[in-house]
Amino acid sequence: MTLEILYFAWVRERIGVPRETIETDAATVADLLQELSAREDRYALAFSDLSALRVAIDQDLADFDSPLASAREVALFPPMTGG
Amino acid sequence: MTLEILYFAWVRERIGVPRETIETDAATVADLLQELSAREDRYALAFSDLSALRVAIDQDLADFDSPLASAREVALFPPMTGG
Amino acid sequence: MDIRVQSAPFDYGQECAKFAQNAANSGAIVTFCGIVRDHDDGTLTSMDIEHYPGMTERALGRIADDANRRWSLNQCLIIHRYGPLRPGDQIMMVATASRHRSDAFAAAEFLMDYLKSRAPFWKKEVTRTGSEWVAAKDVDEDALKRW
Amino acid sequence: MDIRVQSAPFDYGQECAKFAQNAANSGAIVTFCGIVRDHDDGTLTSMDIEHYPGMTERALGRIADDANRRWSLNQCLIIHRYGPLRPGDQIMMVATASRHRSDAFAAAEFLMDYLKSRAPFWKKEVTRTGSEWVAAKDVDEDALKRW
Repeated sequence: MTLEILYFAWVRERIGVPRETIETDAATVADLLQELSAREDRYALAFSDLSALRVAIDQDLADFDSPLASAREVALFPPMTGG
Repeated sequence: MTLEILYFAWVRERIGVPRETIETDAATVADLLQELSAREDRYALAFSDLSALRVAIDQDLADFDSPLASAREVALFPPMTGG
Repeated sequence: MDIRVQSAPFDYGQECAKFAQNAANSGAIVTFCGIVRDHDDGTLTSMDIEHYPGMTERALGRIADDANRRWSLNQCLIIHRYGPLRPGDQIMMVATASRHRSDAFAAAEFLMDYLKSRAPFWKKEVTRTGSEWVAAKDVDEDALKRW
Repeated sequence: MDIRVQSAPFDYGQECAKFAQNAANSGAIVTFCGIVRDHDDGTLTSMDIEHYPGMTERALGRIADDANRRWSLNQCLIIHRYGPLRPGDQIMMVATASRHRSDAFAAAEFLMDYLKSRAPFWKKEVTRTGSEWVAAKDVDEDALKRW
């Protein structure tokens, strides 16, 4: 499956790009993070502490065990600090 | 003692004047209201339901059993409805 | 602390702008504006507000002092009109400025709750068929209990 | 419901005036304005706000929908800026209009609480010596529990 992955704030800075397109068979967000972390250190570093990460699937907040089944866009970012 | 008495809202309308100066020896607000009520029906009518009245002594909210000792100005009015 | 009791209209937008400008390092600003609401059947011709000159300023000053003691406020503003108002007219406003939004919100609600039931204002509604003093609401008296 | 996500400044006073004018039969209006607060030692040169275009509008729309379901609102406005801001700049505002002040206050606080922690904005503080992403505060996450 082809996924568009977006990164924001310090996650973007650690990964080094704001977005990328990847091919994956990951079933869940957690699987995806593991797969990426195994690929390169910069991912492992950015995703090392899940409690400091939030995820959105197709622009809705989701959980790490959410299925990626029909997802097109996954975004990873730190807890939000608007307002 | 000489007291300036002020009336507001429907209390003023029932008494018929916005303020008056009276001579009284009333010890408390309650005594004063009783004294006035004994004088004329319009007072008795305006003061018949104490739960619908509020009182201020020298521009501070007070109770019906507050002493009038050093009071110069007593105001009687319904519960406030500002805002 | 800026407290004004006046019959003249005030400009809510301009007051908000000025307040925010003077509180530029506060972080959080909350304002409230009360507007004369017409009856559902559109029969309100006037809302007359009576007050107790002298005591009004004193009562509002105390309420604002209380708010300043309870919360960390950089600024606070109260404007309340009296006299005859018409549907759509702005009756009053409060504004609070603080480092934190929770303080600014709490103080503004506190000011409103106390101003409603502890400042000497009385409203009379005038319609074509008569006039009536607005009765105090239990819900307004109850609102004081939370503070 | 008026939701705007923009890099351009907005005019808080003018927005308040317009909002109040359009809500003239609402009775109660509450506004909140957030301002970039300098550090106590005056070292903040810039506050950069990043957001997630697309999701931001969607998240704010949902938060406003939730507020409309919970309270009886006649109107609600959210403006949030992104990009580099300077100390004293207005970051964002919300406004709510309702018949009753309790609804207007509750809805405005609800909007703020959710907007803080559930809308995809991230703040970075830039000083002369470096820059740092603002950490989310427990107190902001905790604030959601009251709703």
